[in-house]
Amino acid sequence: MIALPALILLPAAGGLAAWLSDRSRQASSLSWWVAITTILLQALLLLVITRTADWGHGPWLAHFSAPWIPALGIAARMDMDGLSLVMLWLTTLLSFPCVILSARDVGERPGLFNLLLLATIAGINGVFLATDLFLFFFFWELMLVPMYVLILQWGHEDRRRAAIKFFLFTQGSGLLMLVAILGLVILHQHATGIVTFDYFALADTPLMPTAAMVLMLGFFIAFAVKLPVVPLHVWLPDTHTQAPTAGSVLLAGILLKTGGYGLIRFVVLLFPEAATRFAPVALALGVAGILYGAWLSLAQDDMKRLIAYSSVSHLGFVLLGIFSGSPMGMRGAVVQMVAHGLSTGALFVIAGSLQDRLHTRDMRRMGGLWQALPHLSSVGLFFAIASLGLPGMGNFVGEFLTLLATWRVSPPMAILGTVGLVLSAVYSLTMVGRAFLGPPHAGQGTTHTPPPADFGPRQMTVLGLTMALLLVLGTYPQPVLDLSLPAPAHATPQPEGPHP
Amino acid sequence: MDALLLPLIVVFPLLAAGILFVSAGRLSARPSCVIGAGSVGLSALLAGRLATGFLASPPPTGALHVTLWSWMQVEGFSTRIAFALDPLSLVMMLVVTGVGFLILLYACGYMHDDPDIARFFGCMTLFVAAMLVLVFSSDLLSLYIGWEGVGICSYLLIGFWHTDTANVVAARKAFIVTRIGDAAMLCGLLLLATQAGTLDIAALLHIVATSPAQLLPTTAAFLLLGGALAKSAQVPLQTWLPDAMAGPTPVSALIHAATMVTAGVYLIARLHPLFMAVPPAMTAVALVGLITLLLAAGSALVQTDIKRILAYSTMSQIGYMFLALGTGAWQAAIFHLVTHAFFKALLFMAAGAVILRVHHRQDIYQMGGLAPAMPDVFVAFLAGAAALAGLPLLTAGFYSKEMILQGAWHANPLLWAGALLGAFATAIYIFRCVFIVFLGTRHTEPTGRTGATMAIPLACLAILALAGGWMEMPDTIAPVHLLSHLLSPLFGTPMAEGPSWLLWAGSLVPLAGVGVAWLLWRPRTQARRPPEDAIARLARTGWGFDTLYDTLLVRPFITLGRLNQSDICDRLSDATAATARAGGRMLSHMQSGQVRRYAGWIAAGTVVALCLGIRP
Amino acid sequence: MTTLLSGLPPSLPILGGGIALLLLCSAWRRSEARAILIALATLLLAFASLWWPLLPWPGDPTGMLFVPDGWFTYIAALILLSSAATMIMAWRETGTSSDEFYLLLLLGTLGALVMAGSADMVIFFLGLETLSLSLLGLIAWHRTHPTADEAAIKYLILAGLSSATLLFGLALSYADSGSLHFAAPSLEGPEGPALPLAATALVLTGLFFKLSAVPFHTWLPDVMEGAPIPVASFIAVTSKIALFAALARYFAGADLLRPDAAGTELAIVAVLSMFGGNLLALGQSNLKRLLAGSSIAHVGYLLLALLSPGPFGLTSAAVYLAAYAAATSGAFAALGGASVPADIAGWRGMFRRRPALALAMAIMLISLAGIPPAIGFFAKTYIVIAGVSARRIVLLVALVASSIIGLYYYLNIVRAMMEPAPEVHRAARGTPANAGLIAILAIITVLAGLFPETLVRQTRSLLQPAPIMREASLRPAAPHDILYRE
Amino acid sequence: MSAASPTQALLLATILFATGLLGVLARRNLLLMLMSIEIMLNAAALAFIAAGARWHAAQGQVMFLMILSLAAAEAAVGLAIILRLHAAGRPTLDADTGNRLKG
Repeated sequence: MIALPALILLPAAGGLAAWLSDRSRQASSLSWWVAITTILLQALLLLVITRTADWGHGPWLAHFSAPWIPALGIAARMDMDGLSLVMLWLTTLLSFPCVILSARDVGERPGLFNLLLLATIAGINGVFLATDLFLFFFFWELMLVPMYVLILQWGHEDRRRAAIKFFLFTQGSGLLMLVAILGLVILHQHATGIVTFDYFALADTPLMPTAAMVLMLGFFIAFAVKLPVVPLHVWLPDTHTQAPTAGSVLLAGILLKTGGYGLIRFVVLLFPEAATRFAPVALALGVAGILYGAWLSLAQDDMKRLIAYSSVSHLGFVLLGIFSGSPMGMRGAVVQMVAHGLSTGALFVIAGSLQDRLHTRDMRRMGGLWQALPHLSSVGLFFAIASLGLPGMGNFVGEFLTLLATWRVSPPMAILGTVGLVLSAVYSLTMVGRAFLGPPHAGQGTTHTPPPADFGPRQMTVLGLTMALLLVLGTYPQPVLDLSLPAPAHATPQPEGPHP
Repeated sequence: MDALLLPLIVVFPLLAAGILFVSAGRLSARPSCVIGAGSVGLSALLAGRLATGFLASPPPTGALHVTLWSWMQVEGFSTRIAFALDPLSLVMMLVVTGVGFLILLYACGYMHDDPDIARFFGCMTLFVAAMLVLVFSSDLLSLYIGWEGVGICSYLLIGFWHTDTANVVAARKAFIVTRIGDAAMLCGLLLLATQAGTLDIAALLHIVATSPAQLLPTTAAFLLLGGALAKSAQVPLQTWLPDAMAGPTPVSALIHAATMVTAGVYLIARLHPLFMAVPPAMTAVALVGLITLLLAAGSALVQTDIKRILAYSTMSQIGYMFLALGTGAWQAAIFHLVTHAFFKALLFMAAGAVILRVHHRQDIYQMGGLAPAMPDVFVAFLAGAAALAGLPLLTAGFYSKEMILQGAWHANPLLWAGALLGAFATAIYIFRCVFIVFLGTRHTEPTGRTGATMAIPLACLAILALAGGWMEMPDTIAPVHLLSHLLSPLFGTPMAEGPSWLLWAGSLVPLAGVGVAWLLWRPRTQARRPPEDAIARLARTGWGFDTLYDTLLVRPFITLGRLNQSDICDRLSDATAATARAGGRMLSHMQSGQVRRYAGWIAAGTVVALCLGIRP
Repeated sequence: MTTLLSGLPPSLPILGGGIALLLLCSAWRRSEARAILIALATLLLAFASLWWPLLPWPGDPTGMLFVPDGWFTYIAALILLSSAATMIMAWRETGTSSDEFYLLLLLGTLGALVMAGSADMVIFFLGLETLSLSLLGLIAWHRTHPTADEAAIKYLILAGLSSATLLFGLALSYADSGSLHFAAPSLEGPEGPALPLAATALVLTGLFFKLSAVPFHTWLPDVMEGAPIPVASFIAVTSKIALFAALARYFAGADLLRPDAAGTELAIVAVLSMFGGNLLALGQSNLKRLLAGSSIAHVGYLLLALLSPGPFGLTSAAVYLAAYAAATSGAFAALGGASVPADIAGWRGMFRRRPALALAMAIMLISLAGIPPAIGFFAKTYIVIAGVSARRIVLLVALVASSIIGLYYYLNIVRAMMEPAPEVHRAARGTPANAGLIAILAIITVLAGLFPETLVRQTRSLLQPAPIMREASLRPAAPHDILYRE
Repeated sequence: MSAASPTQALLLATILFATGLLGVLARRNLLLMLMSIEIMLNAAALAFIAAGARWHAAQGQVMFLMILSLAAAEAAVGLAIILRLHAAGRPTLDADTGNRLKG
């Protein structure tokens, strides 16, 4: 299906167009409109793909393949299954808040901003589609570069350190994954004499247990950095804190999910036995993440740091679900990723808006914002409540299913996980209490002579839709649940042929 | 038809909440009231219609089932959003919608001048919807939606006046403490779901009946009990309730007296076969109930804040319900739940009316002598106090408490004695309140008047608090067993009554309590100050639970978190970076610029290479 | 004589002719334009001649002076192209009456070619010294620069030292085997392993010095800083390619997977170079010194490829050399074209001041750092394939760890370029030729990174029949066969 | 006195080489350093002669000639550069002072 590469090329081309349209300097918002159009087109394209997908012929829904570097058995191969589709939809949906809410308000050089934003999205789309390991790694690395520039150019006061930290951690762990990929390729070559990077071929590689474990760890570390898993999370708070709003949303909403996606697709499915043996450690790491993230989240004064640590906590559930070894956990993990993307993405929008208005992220200098910014505060309250896992919101479905799957494997782990739920209530409500409720902070009103503007219809519409999505996900998650089970690596998709 | 009505009862308040939230403050007081109270009134009407239909022709299976949609369906587990109406939920539904409507009506008057009234009614209606979901759900997981939903509404409403930090802190405390229980309950759900593959209550109870061991019932029962304890403010998770009085008074009446706090009772009653299969759990429930009712009554004796008196009284009364549950007197527990909803809502609302007229003062020692100024409120409060104290024959509280005492006697006379002691204390503290607030010298001049929207609910509830108990009477007085009869398909026939002197004891003890209260706090020229000795102070602060938790849990947790604010893992990565930088400096140092030094490096490298050859 | 000349690649006489012509022309009338034209034409002609072997070649390298095999052809192509790039960089940058500059460059190129194609110690030595001496002149080119002389004298002394060591090693090797064939001596001689081991160690010192591998690297940053930019590029690219080619040829017959002294030394030096180069660059603010550190690190990566014989070893090295040559030449060209002091502070705000140049520089740096979509990414991947295939675990770990350090300083430059400019001063722009060169190199770097197939195919077809390659035949995977088998 | 065996000659060459190396490392005068390098080169040349003698081949002597020419060329260029250094104002020939390229 030619539409799959189009999903990558479209945002890239749209980004270029947005960049070029900024050159003219005639209308400053032109590039923004181009970006919006691109995202709308992407949504349409994805809709078309969803409609015309190959439902009912096995788990793989669409396929594309073209030779790329045949000399090394590398092909531009993409396949889409339900998991990819869910992640692609998440990406597309979260692109809207990114572009509509933050790209609009970016100060200088909006064209470049849009270009980088859309290029990151293109890379992420590629990651979710590629089934050639080289191509996957190519996109994996590719999506980092524009993100790095975004943070560097539009980030906050300590952006240099944050950007380089982000880059070094993800890229460094990526190199480990590269070695693991190539190790797998070479082992496959030793076994069959064929050099190929094809996911399906490599999945059949006969592996010694030790080799499988080592290779699996290579993949795991890369994805664990991205997800992130304690103690590899240290890049995340800095990066999230310093990134511009759109960057934070992209990072928290989607970029982290590539880690979860990778864990499912390339750790659990490529190395099932090794993953099973590794599962106890992974579960422990997941629980450690849940508790440690929540604990540190509570200790933060910086609002964005708080949200960032809460991400660490929430994504611990994803790790739990993935390594619980059951389809239920896997589905729960996917729902958790989607819900976390929506809720935390929105929270970052709110924290970013607050920073734009108050010029601080320090909650010690906030307080009582509800009076000045009732809309913003109530939206913030909603997403804080969503993020503490209130039943009826998407987060609860994800957390419940992952915990249920974990309970089957190890009740103590699940119990510790539920402790994380209590802590999530603590930090979420503390954040709400410190920022929005209480008496107004003394510094406000005097230093900012014009009162900060509340959310307008544009913001409220976008965030309202996000709320609606979270509620729908929480009360009727079945479509996502149905889609979210990854297709097994051995179910080779049909080649393109009679049925388009 | 009925299958449609059932969800509609939930939908109306939900819709109202949606409208009120979306309108986001653009609505003025009147439409907000109309939407808020009207939607719940509509629900109450529907509930009445449904109840009459149900009573007239009970469904053949004993319950009306409505499956709305499948919520989650995955390998090895499935759950649905499903409602069921059986006698227990019927009773609860009537209480929630009926009392709820009255309280909302009252709130129209009480909150009339608040600029945020739309938000208030939004939260209130959302609460009613969540409570109804809790009550109707036939699946434990969808019950959990309502369970947590009422919790969050409670949070929102306690902190309704959010400019005061104390309110915000109280709200957060309430939510977090209940969340601890909720987490335990979630663990219980996880356990049940793992063992049974479903959380459908009927299916679970079926398994309990056939092969209880499959469910690990002991663990499950204790975990669920944890949730119930926190929600119903029982020892040791009771500390949130007194602070929760920071919310507006209608909130206290609706959430922290009539409905939400009784959710724990409802949960245990709903799952009573599971608890019956685990005798230790039953004992635990009874003991918790007894301890709570005594401790809370003791605290209530020395409080000075009128709402805190009522809050401790609520804890104490729910302790009675737990005692009843623990002794297997299910009908008694539900009966007391209903009557308590009536008289405690009445007490809160009457107290609210008082507070409103004495300029939001809540200290009883600053009131005094209010009876002549507001006779209607005094009467209402008196009716509620009488019912709470369980003054014999006339009041609803008498009958329900009597039934509990009977059950306790059957289980263990010691329990009965404790409960009787509690009843004595109850009478003392509530009439202490009555005497200090309404009689004696006046310390604050009341202003304004209590409007019709507030007076009508007071009147209705006063009648209910007195007459509501007549649906269930001991055989000694009159063989009326309406409620027991209604609930008997679920709980079986209630146990036989004990000896008649029990009834006498239960009747006389409250009267004695009133007498003691009169002796101590009867109107005098000099109003008695509250006692200031150590025990009194301990009792006033809730027996030190707060301090204990604060030093043992909260402070260490926060302090350690603060210490690690900058994340020890981060320091590790910084150290790595510093090492690399030091290495760079070292190598720069190697570039000294001296050509002889460079030659030395080359020579050294060569020598080492030569040595490498020698090694083997 | 026929045996002597039978392997002579036509490119060498062509270069020689070019040099003579250039000498004649300068003697007649000095003109930079004419000099560069002649030099470029010579290079072009030599490049074209790589594909027409005038003399038949028997295919057996024993007893021959030159081995014009595929490896030579490939390396020669790289050398010729990179020295052409150097010339374009030098155009109008090296002061007036600079036709000797091109003469010396041509001479150096000739030396490099000879070195890459030599099969004999004498020839190798000739090539090495031709390159070395012409470099000396080039380093000291800027008469007015006080540091130029310092760089030259350092280079002179250290190069002399290393040449002597190398020669002594060659002499020992000759004493051991009685053959002047340029290859690592066999350890199974009748005299025992001591002499060949010592010989190899000494030869390696000489080669590593020229390659500037740690700990023989100390001269490189100083010389690079003191030399003109085109010369620095010539040292970092052309000279290193030739040296690496010679090193590969030296070990062509040896089994590097065996844990003997030479293999151990190579591995140790590789690890040291990766870390040393990257750490050295980490502390630098002068971009020329920084690129020197970077080039030291890249030698380490290349050694990993060399140490991983097998189906991917040399092919990956070849691809990596190409990627390295393009990116490093490009970086130096950009450095020259910027006309600002070559330190990070001077490059601050370059994206605002000269976006195109900054973009090109960023592409080069990204390629050097091994980030897609530049060719450096693919090349590094290829080398890692080779390493994994040969199970060089320690070296791979070193590569990963040191690459992370590398990322930091490459990106640090990119970051500096993106920062707001301190003040906008209109600096002189580079020549259009240089701008064109930068553009071409940038485009090549990106396009080759996106579509490396051609490069891989080319290197493989060149290296496949060569005796230097001891590869198992590599069956390329036909995706459509294996993907859809049931 | 018998003719020196190739092994002895090699030994002598090694000693010469070491002497030259020591000279480079120890002397601070640039001229003397250059001379030490010449010694090293000549040691290599001697080693070639010895090796040629061992194998009774002329190749060693060819190499000797080559090295000789190289030594000459290097000396020439080296002296030229030293002259220029002097002209540029470097006061001494001390290799350890006046270094600007470092770090």
